[in-house]
Amino acid sequence: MNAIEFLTTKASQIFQTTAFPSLEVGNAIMIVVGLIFVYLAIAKDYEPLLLVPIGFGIIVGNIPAVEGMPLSVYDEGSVLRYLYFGVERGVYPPLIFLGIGAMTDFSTMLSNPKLILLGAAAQIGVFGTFLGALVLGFDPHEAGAIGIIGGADGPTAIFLSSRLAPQLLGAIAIAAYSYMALVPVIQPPIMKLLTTKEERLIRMPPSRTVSTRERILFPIIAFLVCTMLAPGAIVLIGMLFFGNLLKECTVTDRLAATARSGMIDIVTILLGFCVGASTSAPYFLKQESILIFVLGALAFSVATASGVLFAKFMNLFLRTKINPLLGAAGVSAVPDSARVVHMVGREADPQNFLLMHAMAPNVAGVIGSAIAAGVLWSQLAN
Amino acid sequence: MNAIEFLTTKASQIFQTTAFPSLEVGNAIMIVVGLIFVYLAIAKDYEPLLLVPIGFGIIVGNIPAVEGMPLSVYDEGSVLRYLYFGVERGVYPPLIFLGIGAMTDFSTMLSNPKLILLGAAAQIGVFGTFLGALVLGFDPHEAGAIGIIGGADGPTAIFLSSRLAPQLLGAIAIAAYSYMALVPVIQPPIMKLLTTKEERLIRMPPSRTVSTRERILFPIIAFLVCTMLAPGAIVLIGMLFFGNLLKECTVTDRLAATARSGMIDIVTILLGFCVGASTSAPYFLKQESILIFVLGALAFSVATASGVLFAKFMNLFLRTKINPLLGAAGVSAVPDSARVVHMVGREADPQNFLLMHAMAPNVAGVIGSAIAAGVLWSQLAN
Amino acid sequence: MNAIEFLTTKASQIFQTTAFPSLEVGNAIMIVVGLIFVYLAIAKDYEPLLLVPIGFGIIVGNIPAVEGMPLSVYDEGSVLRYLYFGVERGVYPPLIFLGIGAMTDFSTMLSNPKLILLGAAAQIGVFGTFLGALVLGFDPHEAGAIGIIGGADGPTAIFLSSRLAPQLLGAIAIAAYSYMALVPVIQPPIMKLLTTKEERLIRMPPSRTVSTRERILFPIIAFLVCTMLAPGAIVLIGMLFFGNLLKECTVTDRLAATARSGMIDIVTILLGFCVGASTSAPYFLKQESILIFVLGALAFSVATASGVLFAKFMNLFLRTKINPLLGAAGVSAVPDSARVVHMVGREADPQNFLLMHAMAPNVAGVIGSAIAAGVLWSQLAN
Amino acid sequence: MLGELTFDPLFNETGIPLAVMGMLLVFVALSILVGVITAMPHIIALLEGNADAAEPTPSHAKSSATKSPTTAPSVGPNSDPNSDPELSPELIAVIAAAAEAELGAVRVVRMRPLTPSEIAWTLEGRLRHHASHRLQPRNR
Amino acid sequence: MLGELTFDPLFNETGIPLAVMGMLLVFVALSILVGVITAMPHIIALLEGNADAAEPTPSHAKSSATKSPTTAPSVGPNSDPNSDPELSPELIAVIAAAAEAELGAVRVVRMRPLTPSEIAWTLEGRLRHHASHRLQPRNR
Amino acid sequence: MLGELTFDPLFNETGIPLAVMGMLLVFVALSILVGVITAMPHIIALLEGNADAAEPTPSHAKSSATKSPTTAPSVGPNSDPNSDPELSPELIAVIAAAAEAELGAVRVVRMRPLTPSEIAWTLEGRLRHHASHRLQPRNR
Ligand code: NA
Ligand code: NA
Ligand code: NA
Repeated sequence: MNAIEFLTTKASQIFQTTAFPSLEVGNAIMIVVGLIFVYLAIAKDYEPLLLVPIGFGIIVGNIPAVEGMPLSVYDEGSVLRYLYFGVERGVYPPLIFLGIGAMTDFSTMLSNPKLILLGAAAQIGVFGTFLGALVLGFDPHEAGAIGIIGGADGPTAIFLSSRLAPQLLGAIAIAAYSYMALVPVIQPPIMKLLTTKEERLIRMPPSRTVSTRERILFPIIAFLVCTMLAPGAIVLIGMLFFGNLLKECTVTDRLAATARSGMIDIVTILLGFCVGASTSAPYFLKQESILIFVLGALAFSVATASGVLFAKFMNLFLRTKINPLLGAAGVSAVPDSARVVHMVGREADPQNFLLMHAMAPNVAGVIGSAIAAGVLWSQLAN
Repeated sequence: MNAIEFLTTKASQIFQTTAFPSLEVGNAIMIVVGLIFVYLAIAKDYEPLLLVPIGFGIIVGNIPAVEGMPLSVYDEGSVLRYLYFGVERGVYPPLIFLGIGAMTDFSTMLSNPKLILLGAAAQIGVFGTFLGALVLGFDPHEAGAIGIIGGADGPTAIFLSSRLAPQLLGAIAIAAYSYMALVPVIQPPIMKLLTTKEERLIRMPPSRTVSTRERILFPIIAFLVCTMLAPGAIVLIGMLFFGNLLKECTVTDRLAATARSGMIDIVTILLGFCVGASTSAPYFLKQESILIFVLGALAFSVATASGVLFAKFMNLFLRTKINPLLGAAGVSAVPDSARVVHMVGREADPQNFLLMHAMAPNVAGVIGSAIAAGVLWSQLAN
Repeated sequence: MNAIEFLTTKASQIFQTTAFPSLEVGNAIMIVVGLIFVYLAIAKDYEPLLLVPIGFGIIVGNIPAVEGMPLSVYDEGSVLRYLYFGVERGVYPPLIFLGIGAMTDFSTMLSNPKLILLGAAAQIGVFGTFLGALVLGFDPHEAGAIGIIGGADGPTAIFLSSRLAPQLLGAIAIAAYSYMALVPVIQPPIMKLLTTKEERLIRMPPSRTVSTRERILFPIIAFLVCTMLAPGAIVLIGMLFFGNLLKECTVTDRLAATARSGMIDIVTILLGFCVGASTSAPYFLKQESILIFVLGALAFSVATASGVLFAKFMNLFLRTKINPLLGAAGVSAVPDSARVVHMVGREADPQNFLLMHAMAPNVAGVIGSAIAAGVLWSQLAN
Repeated sequence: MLGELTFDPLFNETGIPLAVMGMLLVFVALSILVGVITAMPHIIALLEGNADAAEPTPSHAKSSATKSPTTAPSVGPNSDPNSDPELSPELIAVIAAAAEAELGAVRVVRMRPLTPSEIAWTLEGRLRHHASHRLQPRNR
Repeated sequence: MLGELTFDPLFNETGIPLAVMGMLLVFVALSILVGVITAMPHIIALLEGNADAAEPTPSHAKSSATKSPTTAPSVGPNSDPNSDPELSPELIAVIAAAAEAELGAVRVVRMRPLTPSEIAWTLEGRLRHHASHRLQPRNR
Repeated sequence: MLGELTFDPLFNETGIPLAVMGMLLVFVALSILVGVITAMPHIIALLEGNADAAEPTPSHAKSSATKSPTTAPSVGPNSDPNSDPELSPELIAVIAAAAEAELGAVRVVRMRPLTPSEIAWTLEGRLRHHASHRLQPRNR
């Protein structure tokens, strides 16, 4: 064996220890997808707090595995598996709901309660997609988990998937967050198509003042109402209103402050990163994923249309008309869809400030989706 | 089947999926209890950082279960079960002690060490209640766990219960926190009964200055003394003094700051909520719980009385008399009992500021209770 | 049985329940070691954020065990065991790397990339020590774990030990942190020995400005390069650059802020304390530990020398000479070794500010050590 | 199987009936909420009598700060530090402390406003949300 | 069984003997602490000699701030920001920075005092604790 | 066995060959990084053309603040609060708010500078790092 031969052998040996020999096309595609996520988050500012962790997680999860080393979220004993535990068992989503509760101001909703119904109407996106998934051949458990993409609520989607169809969790989570990030692209055309210029010009009356007492009582009462009717929603709804009570009750400010800063940040980092890392090509690049993305687009469109049309339907009975654009905010995607409503409203009339009013159906949509998830879970669990 | 019949059937079907059919009287009672906790916390400002989470947890834990869905802290695989793990295995209490250590200032105690003995005397409440529980027919393990209610220290009570009598954990924790919240109601009459007006007028000399060096050495020395004598207290005492060392040593301020803010807040939220959620009526509404509440009231009364009487006993030997009200602060319940002492003292003499002095027996009571817990555990573990 | 006999029996009984009867010399020695760690941290300011937790943990871990009570990190069911889980399974180190990434500024390195090679050269300390450990009779797994001490990076050392030689984890971690704390003592003589006065006087040109775009692209590209070549480093490197991306990408500031404050603080407290508590005398005071300490000193010396000598070697080819002192900063020990370089540089010329330049090989050394760990793990795992 | 259209599952219990029931429950639950919320101020007023008809000032102040978007534009972005959810009392306290200590003077040379996405998370519906440029992503 | 009085268990090993031993241990441990704490300043003084008889100023300042409740009432609630455990050095640093930057002036228009329960957690024994109204719960 | 010198294991696959391969991989990886980093500004410039040849101001400002150690000594330790990683925007916002509110004045009576080890964790390479007294440990 001469020197050149020796060096070639050595170089090839070293090459074998790298990740290149086991790199497959699928991995490369997914790494590019991850890069696109990170790019959209940074350059376009689309939901960066979620797309950056998810995008980087996708890149990490698609560096090819090395035999014999537990590295991925699917390998017993790997670090990522321990962190993924909170995704797989649905522990992270309720903690995120706790933080969201501690940062959500329900005042607008309390001052104009009829807008809540718009948040209910948008759940037609959930159940419509559920039926669509059934038609496409998914079994009912999977269809339920896919339908919840229409709820436009990442943690809810992850929670329900972990309960009903863990094998689809990655695809459902990625679809949900992708479309949530694309809300400013998806919603405006649908909203304009379904409303007339006059409707878009409707101004909303200023909201009334909400007392501290009301804001303290609301999370308790709302929790009881929602979970007595849909006990499957108890963990999500419970944490949401628990966080909100901590925020509003005036005597636990330090707990609310931590819940909406340090705690939710840590969970968001871990959740996003682990969801991303679970999209390893062999688990993710399948026909199901493509169908889930198709159904997800349908879900968001149906939800938006349902909200807008239901607002128009309500106007048939109301003396003070609702601006039907507000219906689009029933798709939770907090607060992006509320902002989209505001922007489309200002296109028609630059002096029309709809944002505050859009927050009402927006947060109602969160509650509605959690209830829908609870119903799906309790009906499909057995 | 006509239309009305069909609708009735449907309505009844939907009703079956709600929580109403399985709602029992016990659950309703407990939900009301939870509401009272939340009310007391918000309206009366009784230990709100604990009573709000516990109260809301009680409400959540008593929404009736749905068959086939893992929801409660007792259901394998439920989210609440994972969060409850830290209660059940005693992980949260030491972490809370770490945070308490990082916020406690032992200076007053260091400047007037003889007041520490008042914190020792109050532990008669622990061992007296232990004997009372034995008399009422609890087995020694249970009696030990119940006795520690007299320590007036929530995390210590939860920790010892998790070790000795997990089945009573909920009742013991709720009893401990309830009476801690009621300290301003329970203690004053006992204190006034056992002291004369003259005794209440005694003023304490101003404390001496404590050097940084003393404050750094104290947690280390105190840890060694306490755990060599009562090794069962190692986890609680160790974390308490570790936190205090982080606070006092001047070079780890950022760790101490996190321990006493973000870390303790997160653990407090989870601990309180999970303890509350563990009081599901079928587990909680039993004769044991009532007896535990009776014994708990006894424990707090005995502890208060012991502290006051021991202070009077010490005055027999001391040249500079102690204000015997300070003895009541030996019941840890930090810092409420110290405040009660201050208030009762000011009733007798508005110019008498006892608060700072009351902090000494108050924090000594925390140490004393942890030692008592350690002794009970090590003697009863085998 | 008279009164004295009775009291003696009682006193002896009580004595039996304390930790004194089971206190062994080894425990006492280790407690003293723990006290020395705490002293060095506080009085000498040597890595206090790690030495205080580790030192206090050593004291806690050497209070003798009581039979039948699960107390130590090695007892199934004890609280410390649950907290130690994150050490044992290597979960804490990547989380610390996440925080480190979120606080590290790679700008200097980006503005003067050739200094990165000094961080590569210092890894000779890792592989040299690995060979030394083999010669001393350690098996290859153990030798790999010991070698990584030369990386001068606590979390990396703990991570690799947990994978290759869990039984040596305590000794390796303590050795790594001890020598990291002693960097200001170990490095200067070696640096002065290997450089001439003229070399020490070399000034470095001011760094160029690095654009936001470069700082955003760097963590992504560096991650891909490093993990494609050494996939075993994926978790450490992945978290490091994930944290850095959160910091630099300008749209996830709140996540980066939490990662580098609350999150890393909590993990640091738990990691340090648990590593300390794992040094219970029977597990720690063995011949292996002594050999590991000897090898650790060797590792730091070799790493320092390699860095300095490689800088001199590079100067043979460079037009703009590098100050060879910078080579010593290739030993990661961030940021202590960079500070040592700065100090030794100023001894020769008080106007020579090397600190900023030393940060480049310093952070490169972190990356280099993680790669080295990845290689060792992947080659020795099978 | 997957991808081929099959309409049978729609007519099982877990098909259209479930979807209809789900929508019904969502509407029932949220309608009850609408009712409760509408009734709440009246019930509270009833329970209190006229004793404290006047709304407690603190909540008043806070609500008005977050409730009147049309007048808000004239207000500076940080003119009401108290309404900021991220501002801990300690923070406000320390500034008060500094103010009390008197003498000397403060000027902040530069400040970075919150990034849009950070603000988004507060869901506070403040005026800064209104700026439509948030929806015209920055190009970097 | 439960609820009926039984006095036998009191006389087992795990009855009165355990209770007595427990109290003893608590008293012994805390008495040793009393002794150690009493001796500590003297031992420290001995070890140091007169070399640094003068107490280091920072600790002096801090201790005095928390040790003299009788004089404290005259002081404003936040006059010593340094003694606040929640005030990070960064916080103080930034205010110093602002102060250094000179010119302009600050006034805090309104502040919310810490709620009693928040203060409670600091266990600092500051004067605000003294206000007995804490024990006359707010009625809302 | 342990402690006795044995040279055989050096010549196994997991001996010198592994060490050499490891060092090679470290050097290859970091050398590629050197290449990439060196090329990066040129590639970015190429891709952008001259369209935005001017560096965006914010990054410019930030970089210069952290990049010029030789001029920094004249600057006070906290003169640029914006560059401090621990200073949240909220913090800066509240001070701005206070400043806007006008009137009254602030003076910070005393402040504790960050301890060296706290600063160390930021790895920011600020000037305070330069002070060599960090290496002459305080004696307490
Ligand atoms: Na929704
Ligand atoms: Na106590
Ligand atoms: Na290194």
